[in-house]
Amino acid sequence: MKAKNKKHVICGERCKSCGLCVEACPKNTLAIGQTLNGQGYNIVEQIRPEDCVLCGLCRIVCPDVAIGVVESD
Amino acid sequence: MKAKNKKHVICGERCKSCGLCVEACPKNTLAIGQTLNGQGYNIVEQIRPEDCVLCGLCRIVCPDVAIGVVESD
Amino acid sequence: MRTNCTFSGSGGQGSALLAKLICQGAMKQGLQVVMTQTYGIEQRGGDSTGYVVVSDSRIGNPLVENDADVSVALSPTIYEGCLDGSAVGGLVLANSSLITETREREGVKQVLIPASDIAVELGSVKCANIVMLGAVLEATKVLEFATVEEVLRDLMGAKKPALLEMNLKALEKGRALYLSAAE
Amino acid sequence: MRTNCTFSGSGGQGSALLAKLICQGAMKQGLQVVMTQTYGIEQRGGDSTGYVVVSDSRIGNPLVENDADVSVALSPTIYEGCLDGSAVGGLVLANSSLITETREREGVKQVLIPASDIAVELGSVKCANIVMLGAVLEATKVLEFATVEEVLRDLMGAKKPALLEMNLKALEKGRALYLSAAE
Amino acid sequence: MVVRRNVIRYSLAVDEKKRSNLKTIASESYMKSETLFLKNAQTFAEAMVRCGVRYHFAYPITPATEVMKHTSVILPQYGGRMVQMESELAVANALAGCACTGTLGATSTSGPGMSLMQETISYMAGGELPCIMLDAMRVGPGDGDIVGAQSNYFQATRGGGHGDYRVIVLAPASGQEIVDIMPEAVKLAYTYRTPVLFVIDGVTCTMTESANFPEPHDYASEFDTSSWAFTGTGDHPKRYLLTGSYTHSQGEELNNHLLAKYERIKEEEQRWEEIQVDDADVVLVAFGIHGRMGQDLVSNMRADGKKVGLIRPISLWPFPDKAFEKLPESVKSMLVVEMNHGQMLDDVRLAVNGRLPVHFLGKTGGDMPLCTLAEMTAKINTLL
Amino acid sequence: MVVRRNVIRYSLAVDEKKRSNLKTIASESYMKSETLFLKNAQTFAEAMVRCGVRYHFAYPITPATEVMKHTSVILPQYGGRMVQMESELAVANALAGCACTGTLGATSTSGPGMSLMQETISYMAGGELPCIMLDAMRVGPGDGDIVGAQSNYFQATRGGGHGDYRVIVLAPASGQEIVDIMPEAVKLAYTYRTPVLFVIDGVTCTMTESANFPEPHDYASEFDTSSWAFTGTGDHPKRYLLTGSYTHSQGEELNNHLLAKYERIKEEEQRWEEIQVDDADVVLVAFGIHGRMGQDLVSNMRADGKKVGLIRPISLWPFPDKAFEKLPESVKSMLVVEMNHGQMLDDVRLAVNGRLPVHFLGKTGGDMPLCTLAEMTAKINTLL
Amino acid sequence: MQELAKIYGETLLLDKKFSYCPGCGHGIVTRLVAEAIEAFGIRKRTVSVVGIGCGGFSHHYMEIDAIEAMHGRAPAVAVGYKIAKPENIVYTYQGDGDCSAIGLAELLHTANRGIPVTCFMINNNLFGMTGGQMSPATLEGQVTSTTPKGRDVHQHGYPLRVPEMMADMRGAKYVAREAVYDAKSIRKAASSVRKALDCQMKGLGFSFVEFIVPCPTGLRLSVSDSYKWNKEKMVEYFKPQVFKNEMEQNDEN
Amino acid sequence: MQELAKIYGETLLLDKKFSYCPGCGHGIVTRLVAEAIEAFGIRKRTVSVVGIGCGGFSHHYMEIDAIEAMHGRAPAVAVGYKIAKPENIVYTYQGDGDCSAIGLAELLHTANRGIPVTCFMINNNLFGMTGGQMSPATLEGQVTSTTPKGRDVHQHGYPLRVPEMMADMRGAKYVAREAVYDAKSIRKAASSVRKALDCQMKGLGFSFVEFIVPCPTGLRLSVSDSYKWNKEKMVEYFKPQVFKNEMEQNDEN
Ligand SMILES: Cc1ncc(C[n+]2csc(CCOP(=O)(O)OP(=O)(O)O)c2C)c(N)n1
Ligand SMILES: Cc1ncc(C[n+]2csc(CCOP(=O)(O)OP(=O)(O)O)c2C)c(N)n1
Ligand code: SF4
Ligand code: SF4
Ligand code: SF4
Ligand code: SF4
Ligand code: SF4
Ligand code: SF4
Ligand SMILES: [Mg+2]
Ligand SMILES: [Mg+2]
Repeated sequence: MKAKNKKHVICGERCKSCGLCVEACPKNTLAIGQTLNGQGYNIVEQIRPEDCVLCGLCRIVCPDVAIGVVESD
Repeated sequence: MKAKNKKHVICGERCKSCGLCVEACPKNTLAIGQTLNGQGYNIVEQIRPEDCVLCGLCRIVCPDVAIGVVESD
Repeated sequence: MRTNCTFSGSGGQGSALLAKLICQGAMKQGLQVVMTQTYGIEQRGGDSTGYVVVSDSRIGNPLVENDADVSVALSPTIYEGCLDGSAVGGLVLANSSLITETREREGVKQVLIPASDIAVELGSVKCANIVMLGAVLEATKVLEFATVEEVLRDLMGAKKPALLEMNLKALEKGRALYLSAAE
Repeated sequence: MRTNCTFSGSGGQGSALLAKLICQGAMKQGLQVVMTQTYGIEQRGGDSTGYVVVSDSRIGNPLVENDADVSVALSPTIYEGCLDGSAVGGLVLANSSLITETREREGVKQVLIPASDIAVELGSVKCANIVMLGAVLEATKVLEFATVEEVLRDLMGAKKPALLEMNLKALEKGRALYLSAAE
Repeated sequence: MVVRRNVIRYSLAVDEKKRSNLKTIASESYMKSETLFLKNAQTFAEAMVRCGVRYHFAYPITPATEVMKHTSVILPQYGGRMVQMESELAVANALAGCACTGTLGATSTSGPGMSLMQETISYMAGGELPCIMLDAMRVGPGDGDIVGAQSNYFQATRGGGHGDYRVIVLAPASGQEIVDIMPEAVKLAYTYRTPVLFVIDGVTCTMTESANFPEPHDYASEFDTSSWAFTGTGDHPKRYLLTGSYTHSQGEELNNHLLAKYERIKEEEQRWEEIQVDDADVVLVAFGIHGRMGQDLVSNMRADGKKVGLIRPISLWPFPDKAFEKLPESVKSMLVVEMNHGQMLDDVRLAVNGRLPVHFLGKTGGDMPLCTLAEMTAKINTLL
Repeated sequence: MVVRRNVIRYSLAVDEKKRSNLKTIASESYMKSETLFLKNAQTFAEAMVRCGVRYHFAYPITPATEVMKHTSVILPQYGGRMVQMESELAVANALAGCACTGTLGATSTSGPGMSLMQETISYMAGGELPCIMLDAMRVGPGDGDIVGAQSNYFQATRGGGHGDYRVIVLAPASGQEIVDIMPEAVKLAYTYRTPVLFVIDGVTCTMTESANFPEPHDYASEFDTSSWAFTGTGDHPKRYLLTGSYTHSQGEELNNHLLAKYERIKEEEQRWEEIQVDDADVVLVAFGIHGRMGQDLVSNMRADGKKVGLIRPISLWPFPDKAFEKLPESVKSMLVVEMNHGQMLDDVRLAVNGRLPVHFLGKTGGDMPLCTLAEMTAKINTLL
Repeated sequence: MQELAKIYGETLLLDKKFSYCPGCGHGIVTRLVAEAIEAFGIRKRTVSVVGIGCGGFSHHYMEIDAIEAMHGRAPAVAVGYKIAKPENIVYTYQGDGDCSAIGLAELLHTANRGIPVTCFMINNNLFGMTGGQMSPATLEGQVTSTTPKGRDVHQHGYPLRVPEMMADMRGAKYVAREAVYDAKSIRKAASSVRKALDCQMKGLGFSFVEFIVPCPTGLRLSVSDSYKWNKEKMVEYFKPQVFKNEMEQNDEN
Repeated sequence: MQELAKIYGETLLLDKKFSYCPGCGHGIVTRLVAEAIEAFGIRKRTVSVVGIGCGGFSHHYMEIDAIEAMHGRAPAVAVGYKIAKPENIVYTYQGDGDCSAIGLAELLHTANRGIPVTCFMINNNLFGMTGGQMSPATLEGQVTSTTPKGRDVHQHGYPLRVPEMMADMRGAKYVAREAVYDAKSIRKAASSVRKALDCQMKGLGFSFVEFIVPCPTGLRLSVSDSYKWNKEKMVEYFKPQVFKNEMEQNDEN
């Protein structure tokens, strides 16, 4: 059940592959992916976006302000 | 009632006239005298030596180690 | 005879180890050797370069000041620096698995070695640096192959025979690659 | 014209006040004046000396360096110092109430003033310094009497008329004593 | 003449109903230009406050304590404050914080305190933070003796802290000169964005003499600091005082920038007093109290027909090299006199660069911790 | 050759049954004279420990931290200890406390830490306390940049602290020289009862090279400190280290005593390396890494027929004035090269005293924080 | 990035990537501070005084003025700043080494002085920036690059608890210890950040928050393990709690 | 003098007069320390590390070796000394300014480190030697030469209580505050001096005693009034008490 006006975003450039969001996600929708960013880190990705409940826990635990739930416009 | 083998002594040279022993003496036997010592202070004296009970309180409060009760030999 | 070497890569590519292996080999052969490193403000990651001067006499100037006789470039980010830091007459060995765009510099010889690819083939991308080491030795003769093999044996022989095996192969492969590429 | 003065005594004798009164008088008369003081390691008591230089022109050297024109010795402990610190041709005014042993020094005039005794007579041993001040003024003419009287008046006039009275008497007495003693 | 005292109001921009730990009360009062008879340490305090310094950070130490005792009384009258900190380290860093707002603060200390401040002075020089400092010099090394000395000359002029930096060092020799030079000091601090350090020996500091104070004038607030002060991004884009997060090239740039500034100061800000050098046989070089005694020395010896001149450096850094550039032919030698074992001596020798012999007379500590006029005269007589 | 490692047992002379917070375990082990390939900061650590230093007080700071990392491993093997203190201030004072027992301690730090230690270094110089210090110089001012520099020359050689004092300053230019000079340093520290300060630029400190270590030898315990150490009145009448309770004359006496000692050191302890100065046209003067590069520079330029010589000061204080006393007629000028903006330059100019022009080339900070051989060569070519 | 910026507003500069290592706790605290500044709308009058350590970079990621203080001295700098410019909001951002080793005297005197400034101490229980040496907060037995055999409490003492020392100081009005090992603890930490700044904005007195965070690099642990270690070991000794919250006692003297 | 020497033995040098002002509390504490050293028979292996302040003279009156440390740093000197020579007994003798203003970090870190040294802090609540300036211990409203209108706690904070800050430190084994305003309090103080030294002699850990004493000169009070003021005002805020006495817990870690 997702809030209509919200969406999940990942800022790949900022991600450092630390995996904290992966651990924190209650729905196990996240995983470290294969794509490297400019800093040389594998970017986290939503492997099951449809399961994401937009709870925002990933945002809270991310030490690099690289992920979160925003208003969709 | 004095202990036989004890006596009260004042080291005039060390006294600085602070008066703390005078205030502390339970028998009011002490007073600041007229004699000046080499440091320019009026030396404390026993004005009623006979009343002294050799309790040693004067020694304890003296900040200049100038007074006390010692073994008499 | 003095040889100025530069080993560059980004974090985890083992350029510092490469430098250290050369140092240890040089010591085994009774040569003089000095290693310097660039360091940034941070403890963390980033590119790094190890400079090694090997000589048979006292090393006065311990620096490699844009006069490297041989430079190893493991990653694209430091490729330009390696090229600019080479002496005229020097040699740049570039890891062509990652460094895809190269340019010419007058008086500088460049040899492309697909080190990372070879390393993967050999079992781990981590031994790309050793592939490069083989090429360096073949190109410069700065040290005997036997010496470096001994150093590798000292380092991992007893505890990690499989690792040693892979690295010895990498070394040999690097030499062969240089020989064929440099033709 | 420059006059070098030294005022010495032990704690509580008011030698510093003496120095300050001279300074204030000098300022009133538009003269230049500098005061320096010796200070020990401790906050507490002990001898003290105030040095005052009075001059009608800019004071370069602010120090009295064993060249006092007039020295006041209030207590025995500093008497020797006063004598040694006097200029040849200088004057030492010694408080003979306390300084009982004196010695001669060639070229230095000494005048004995029983300042503490006179002060006690006048009402308080504390005004011994002012007795000395009277003598200094008479001996050196460094300042007008009227000026110093004014300074004293400024200092204690309004609040302590009795004190002022005593001090003015002490000043006058010092002057008279000097005149008779110096004959 | 009666003028209105410069009053700076000081208050907290917070909800007025809430209690504030910071509020100080600015009282209005009036004051005139006047002659005061004060200890020179007090004169220093008066002078800086009358030139617009409103925050004095300090920690007690003889013979500098007089300054803070004085400012603790007068600063509140000007709406300012004397802030006693827990140590000289804290003092220096609070002073830096004050400077970051674009506000000129001051401190006063002596040898051990100066040494404790070296790291932060290096920081303030690097961060280009203006401030006024006083080193009321006493005898070192170690805790030392509280009588006056001039043995912190090296520390003051060469940066006792780490790195290639300098601070402007001024050495007034009398109460009057302290008063006269203070507006200059404020100007130098702001113009070059640098600490300005007064070094005055303890004998001079504790000496009482009169000084004419002109009307108070808030020089400090005449300088526009809005181009650099770290006052919040309300009126400028983000700014920061860089020290720990350098890149290598920023470190190099900063050093080059400082070097250029120092060269400019060396060119433009040398200050000294010169007396009868023109035809002198011997020139005395001395700062502070010895320089002042030199004024008498020259007139006394000239009265005896002896051709003696005086160069009295007032700025110790930049050292007045220019005073030594065109010494007349007549000069046969120089004598440097200091209350130390030969520190300014190096600068004089560097300025003279071997052209003339440079002699030295010095002393540190003792009941008479300086060279007397007689000793100086005797020494010069051996050189004539 | 295998020799027994010097083991110093360390224990508390208290009731053995009680727990002790102080006990450290001395392990016995063996070691030989050997060649080690180490960062020079580690070489410094090894060298001092092998010469008998058993207590190393330190606080982390790049690029000096390597020293404490190394001693924290090796000192316990010698029965000693690396003591990490809460700050450089505490470090310096603990070092002083250690020295008071007659025991040689050491510390290692860099610019900001050095500045924080200035008060205590002044104190140790005044109190005549021996110790070994390392300033692994980085770029200042302020917190600065961690790349190497030589910009603490003034601070080191002129006493960044207050008062008329000096410390012996040594500037080895390679790992081997660190090893070779360490026994000397221990000897100097004890003989003159003074801090001995090594100044080594960060580039040299972080450089890895091999050094031959001779057999360990506890030089430190060869010196009899019983005539002065504050070890308790068991074997001597009351002694105290004077600093705060001076009389004026004691302050003067101490300063005169120090002055005499410093004159003796200046006379006897100048150290430098000199290469082909005899017939040189231009002499390069440089210490540390630039001095070492100068060795190559001379041979390269000589090979080109250019008459260049080198003076490499090894003791920075006392500065090797003697090296400049009898420069041959052939020398037309000198070039000073430093990783700063001209500090040793002053000493060279003072030594040369105007007899020759002294040129300068310097740099502080940057990705390559020093002058390259090419730059030095180019500059000398303009002087030939 | 632009999308995320919607949440964070103007304070956080999302185009500057954090220079911290992957998983570093500084990243979380830096964000919390920026969020609070944004929430209070005080960005334009807020100044960060950062200590020397990995957190010294924290200000680079915010559009606020900043002063990089010398190691340990940030609180003294903040005091001088606040006295000269009381209308601004000043906070220090210091590591445990900066704050509780070299800078202990300045911190405690600033706390005791009670003038309204805020100190944030980011306690990763070692010296991160210089390569993982022991700090006052290093746990008993913990191996660091200067305690190769682990912290020996008989030599180095027990880990130092800092806010506990402020208990008796009346000028300190808000004092707390927080952790960041999971979303819940982070939310609590966020609240303390806001309270500490609010305490200053109201001019009540000194405020202090300690954050227990992991330094995976210095600990030589994986990111995940370093957070586990925080949750299990660190907070056992350094118990998160609000030591003082005297924000309502305005009439109290 | 010779007669009094019988009581005091060899430690106290009675031929040297105390340089303290009349009535100064340092005189009492100096004597207590000398008595304890004499009583324990440790004179020959005891070293006094004195701070800068009036108490810096204390060692002149005892036949023991002494080190005059730089202002505030005595505890660090003591640590260095003790590490190099653990068989000796080392105590610091510091004023409140020395110990709790400039030297706070060294004191607290020494306490926390827990190695067996002893610190005595003689708290006369001002800077005596430099002429009576405010110290951290100056009471609210108290006039000193740097607080001409009295200590304003909103500017300077409340008086700092030091042993309270050691409560949480396990390395500190004996921590007490004593007073000397009458014979009874002096006797208690004497006992704390002995316990503190005993704690060190037994190698148990750090020990600390604060003494509340008057400085009649700095307070500008008569000797008698200064003692009264101590008894009435000072000990109300600085309550004498034994904060810690863990001298029997030898097996505790
Ligand atoms: C005076 C001084 N001493 C030492 C240093 C070196 N130094 C830089 S950061 C640091 C400690 C960092 O530890 P911490 O404060 O805990 O911050 P972290 O990096 O762990 O966040 C030290 C000792 C310095 N810059 N200045
Ligand atoms: C670094 C430094 N700063 C300041 C001083 C000046 N100073 C000497 S004693 C003292 C304070 C004395 O106060 P306290 O420690 O309370 O001792 P007391 O005299 O009151 O017994 C100060 C500030 C100094 N000697 N060194
Ligand atoms: S918003 Fe919640 S459910 Fe969605 S990815 Fe983040 S943590 Fe998982
Ligand atoms: S928590 Fe942030 S940095 Fe870490 S993996 Fe997730 S998005 Fe990337
Ligand atoms: S011994 Fe007791 S009774 Fe005798 S004088 Fe002393 S206090 Fe008084
Ligand atoms: S207490 Fe001591 S110093 Fe004071 S008056 Fe009595 S004997 Fe004299
Ligand atoms: S070293 Fe530690 S504290 Fe520093 S950025 Fe990396 S993880 Fe964070
Ligand atoms: S000034 Fe105070 S502390 Fe110092 S000796 Fe005098 S009374 Fe004692
Ligand atoms: Mg940390
Ligand atoms: Mg005190």
